[in-house]
Amino acid sequence: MARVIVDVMLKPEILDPQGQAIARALPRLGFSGVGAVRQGKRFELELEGPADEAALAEVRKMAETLLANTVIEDYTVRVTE
Amino acid sequence: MARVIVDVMLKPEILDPQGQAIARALPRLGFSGVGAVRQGKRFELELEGPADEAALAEVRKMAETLLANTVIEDYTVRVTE
Amino acid sequence: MSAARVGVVTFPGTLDDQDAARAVHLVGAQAVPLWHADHDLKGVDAVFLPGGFSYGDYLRCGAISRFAPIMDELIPAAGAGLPVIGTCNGFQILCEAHLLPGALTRNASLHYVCRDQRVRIEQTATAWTNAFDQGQEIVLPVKHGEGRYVASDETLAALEAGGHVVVRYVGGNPNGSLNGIAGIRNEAGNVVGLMPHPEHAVEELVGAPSTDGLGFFTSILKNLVDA
Amino acid sequence: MIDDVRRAAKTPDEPMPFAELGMKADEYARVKEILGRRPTGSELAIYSVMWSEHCSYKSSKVHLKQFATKAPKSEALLVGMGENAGVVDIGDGWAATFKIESHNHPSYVEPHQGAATGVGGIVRDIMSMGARPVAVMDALRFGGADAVDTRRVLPGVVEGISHYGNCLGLPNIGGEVVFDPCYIGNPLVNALCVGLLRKDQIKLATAPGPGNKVVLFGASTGPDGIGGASVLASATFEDESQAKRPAVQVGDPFMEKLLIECCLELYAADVVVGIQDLGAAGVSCATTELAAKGTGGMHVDLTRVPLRDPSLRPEEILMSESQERMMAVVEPRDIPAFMAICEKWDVPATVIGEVTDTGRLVMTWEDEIIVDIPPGTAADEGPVYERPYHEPAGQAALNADTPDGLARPADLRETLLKLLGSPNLASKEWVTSQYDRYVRSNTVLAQPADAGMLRISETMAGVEHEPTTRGIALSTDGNGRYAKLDPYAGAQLALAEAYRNVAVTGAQPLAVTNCLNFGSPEDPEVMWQFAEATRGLADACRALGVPVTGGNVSFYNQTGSTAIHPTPVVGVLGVIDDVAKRVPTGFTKEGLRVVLLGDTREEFGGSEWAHVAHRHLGGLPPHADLEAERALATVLVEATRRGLLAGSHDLSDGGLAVALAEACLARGVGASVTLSGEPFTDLFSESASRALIAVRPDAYDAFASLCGRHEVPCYGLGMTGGDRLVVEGVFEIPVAELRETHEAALPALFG
Ligand SMILES: Nc1ncnc2c1ncn2[C@@H]1O[C@H](COP(=O)(O)OP(=O)(O)O)[C@@H](O)[C@H]1O
Ligand SMILES: [Mg+2]
Repeated sequence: MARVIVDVMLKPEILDPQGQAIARALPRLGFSGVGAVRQGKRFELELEGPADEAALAEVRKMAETLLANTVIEDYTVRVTE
Repeated sequence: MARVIVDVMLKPEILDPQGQAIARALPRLGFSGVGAVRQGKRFELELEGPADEAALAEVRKMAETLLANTVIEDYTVRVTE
Repeated sequence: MSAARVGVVTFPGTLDDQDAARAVHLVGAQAVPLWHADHDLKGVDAVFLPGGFSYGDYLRCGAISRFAPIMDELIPAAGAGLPVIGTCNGFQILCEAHLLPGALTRNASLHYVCRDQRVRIEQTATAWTNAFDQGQEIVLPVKHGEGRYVASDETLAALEAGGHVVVRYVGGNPNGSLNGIAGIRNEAGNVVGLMPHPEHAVEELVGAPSTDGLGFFTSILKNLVDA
Repeated sequence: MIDDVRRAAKTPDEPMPFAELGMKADEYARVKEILGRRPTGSELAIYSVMWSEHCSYKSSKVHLKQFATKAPKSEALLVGMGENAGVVDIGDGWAATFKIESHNHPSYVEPHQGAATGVGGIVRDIMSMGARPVAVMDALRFGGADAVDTRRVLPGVVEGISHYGNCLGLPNIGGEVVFDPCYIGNPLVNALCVGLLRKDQIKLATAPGPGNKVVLFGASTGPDGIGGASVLASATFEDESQAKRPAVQVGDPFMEKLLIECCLELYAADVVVGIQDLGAAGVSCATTELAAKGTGGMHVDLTRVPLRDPSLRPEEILMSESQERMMAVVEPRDIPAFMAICEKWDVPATVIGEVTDTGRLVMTWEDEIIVDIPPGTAADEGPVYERPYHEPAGQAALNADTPDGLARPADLRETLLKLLGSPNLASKEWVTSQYDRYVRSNTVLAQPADAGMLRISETMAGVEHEPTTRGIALSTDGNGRYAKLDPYAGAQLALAEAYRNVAVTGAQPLAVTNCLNFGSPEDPEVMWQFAEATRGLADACRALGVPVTGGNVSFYNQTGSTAIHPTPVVGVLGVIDDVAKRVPTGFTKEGLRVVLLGDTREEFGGSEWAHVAHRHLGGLPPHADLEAERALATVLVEATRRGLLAGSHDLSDGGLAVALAEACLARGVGASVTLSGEPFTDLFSESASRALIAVRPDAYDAFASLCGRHEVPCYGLGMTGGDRLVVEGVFEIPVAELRETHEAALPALFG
């Protein structure tokens, strides 16, 4: 059983009000030294079989059509442990 | 300038309705082979200085107090490129 | 002549379907319930995709609904000219299904917002707004957490140049939408999506303090009779 | 190794962790006596949650009884206290069911999920009566508005209520937001739900008919809030180490929405014999209560319970508080139809047992018997305490410290603006704009109206019924400061205010629900507050002719030995014959006569002015004159029927001055009024039983004679019109300035 991670982030040109709100809050909470924050999503998929090329191709299709909205988001797929 | 990633996921014992809804939708969309899905958050922080131990300790504190709700979420911190 | 038949789609988690059906009745048309899991548009003359939290808005608003069996029928039908309107979650579904360009994202305020909103009808050349006057200002309720319209610069420029912006917020932008966009249409003008809720502004007694939403429903009647 | 019944009989001396589960030694001894042996772990789980304060009402029972024994005769009452929610007859074949419930402690631990699951829980109570839930309300109390922790708790709570309620498609039609330092560390989150049903379709929590199947449906069971029912609800946080903090329950409003539609379809298909929601104490509570109210026996195979976490032990399954679950009793021949409807709505459903005639609740786990108890002993025969109580040591001194000596303000204009911009009286738009008040298109009145109102004719699409013009109105109110000064009067004033808020919209108040938020019942001074408040509320319900139909008690709202102000929150439901005649809030147009109903005395004990201007709390609260309250409501309802009223607003916190300002703000219409008495008292006293009315000049005489007939004092104050609030000879304030002050306060605090 393999675990695949899909990270989905807003495209750089799309405004990210959640990230901005965090960046603005940090100094108020006494944290300095952070320039910018962006917030995205992280999906952990448990595959029933091994994370071979075929399985990964399938996950990429899932990411492309479902997990990310490619009009506004980019995604990356990677295998873990 | 360094980039630090904070991944925040619901603790394993906590219900993840989003992940469940996605997992249940996948077969209907023609995707098979995925046993479980969990959805979490991913934060990208641009540090103004280097990602040294002091900076990472600071990020861990941020994660603990702001980025994650430790009542229901776990987090991990890692440096990228 | 038999009454025009407007289909109202119910997905799991749809909330405003009864409201939409009632508004359809109020203007003298027949509301036909359509079920997400059916491959059947029941021969309706137009389709209303109502608001709500289909599939709990999990993943992204509208992302899972767009794959429902009914959408397999609706997408080609809309392409062939069937009048379709999506309000709120319906608008989000239309964008996810690529029947309309762009996307709806988290409100800039990061809060859900329910308020009576002044908007301007920017385009009457659509199946759903032809009963209004160009530039007419009306009040409709908005109620959503993810209604900030975004699109690439080119898409935005094309929408504006082509007159595809149908409704625009005036007197305050409730969600930070680019160019104050509240609603858009497709190239052909048969598909319209908007965040405000015309179906909650159709009766004196209940809902928003306006009946301005009726125009969307009388438009479709007019459209069907004229057609 | 499984701790089954045989093993328990063979190992009588095995120590059991009853104390850790919140059970007292004598309670544990009683369990052993009932069973004639030591309980198994699973039996202990059941008894410990069922006998917890939260589920058994062991400290409050003796006092709550008064709501029944003193109840006024009411033909409207169809189902009284003791069921999941009360049901009242609202005419034309319709019935309404409503209830308010607390989710205070969980909302402090995790504000968003705590508040969200509070809404989810009360909605399931309403569903279990056979009704369609049609609206929610939320009565909230937080620590000081500028306290750091309030900035964590309030936004989370509001977001939780907003997200869960909005997602269910239930309009939020009212509530309260109150700030007081006494709630820091103990916020109050009280959620109300109201449902409608046809009078002949009431469902009850009962499992009759041996051979009938027991079906668990909805979400699967996980380790949510395990120990929550007894630990979260029965012990103060302070004693709980961080590590022992039980897992938080997370809600899935989407599943709940599916459950609502699924249940309504099950009811329509008539395939449900009995039904119970799973709330605190989950499967334990549902099975024991269903069995106790039915034929008396039930057999459940716990291994059939669908699990989210396969490692759960039977004890944990029994105690799990996983949300969005229901249990139904179904005739065997109806099972296929039942399952088909669940499948249509994508709601998992599993037969986990069967009704029997053995009089025993028997549960098995991998074929071993792990529970074998008489269900009534867990559900109905829990311990009952006569807790000692006495008047608090400082009570007399508190009452003697009257506001008489407080410096009166020189500048009343300034005073009004200060009050209007104070967190308790400021606009709650920051909160209410996060709630959907329009969904389902039956909302006639919602914020900022005095009461929420719904039309009922169109609430059940697809159900055949004769047309009706009726509507229902609801309000919740409570004033912890008044109750602190005098819990007996404070509870009555809470009822009086909610009753008045319903009446000013033109609806006849009909029935009451209540949520009693108090400190520790083990503290005799808190127990005195509780005893006084329940006595006051029961007496007032009788005087006003409105029965209590249900409610909820929340104890242990305290930090260390410091309890919150006693805070009885009262919800009143009323009926209006013709919903189109409802009275809108405030000054609806120019040229109307402004009329004050009721007498004003110098009453500043516990007032908002004393609180804001002097941080003072002492003396006695306003006099609760229930006869006057009843007469006022009679006049308002009758005047509404006759179409005499153009607008209304009740007087409460902040007195006449604040009511005038709010009435102007409703539609931006100003007014000019003249006072007859001492201006400060006239403007800021909080005497009860008063309301502000706007009347068309041509209707004034008829209205005044109606007041005369019912001996309701009626004073013409002036006229509506212009763009300012003018109090002749005292001050003038532009409506725009009132608005700016009123609306800026909460955004300035919460962003
Ligand atoms: N937490 C809340 N949820 C929903 N509505 C609320 C809430 N708090 C206040 N409101 C609404 O805002 C309006 C003003 O509230 P409030 O000033 O407390 O009214 P009143 O003093 O008449 O009881 C009312 O319509 C009330 O129902
Ligand atoms: Mg009021």
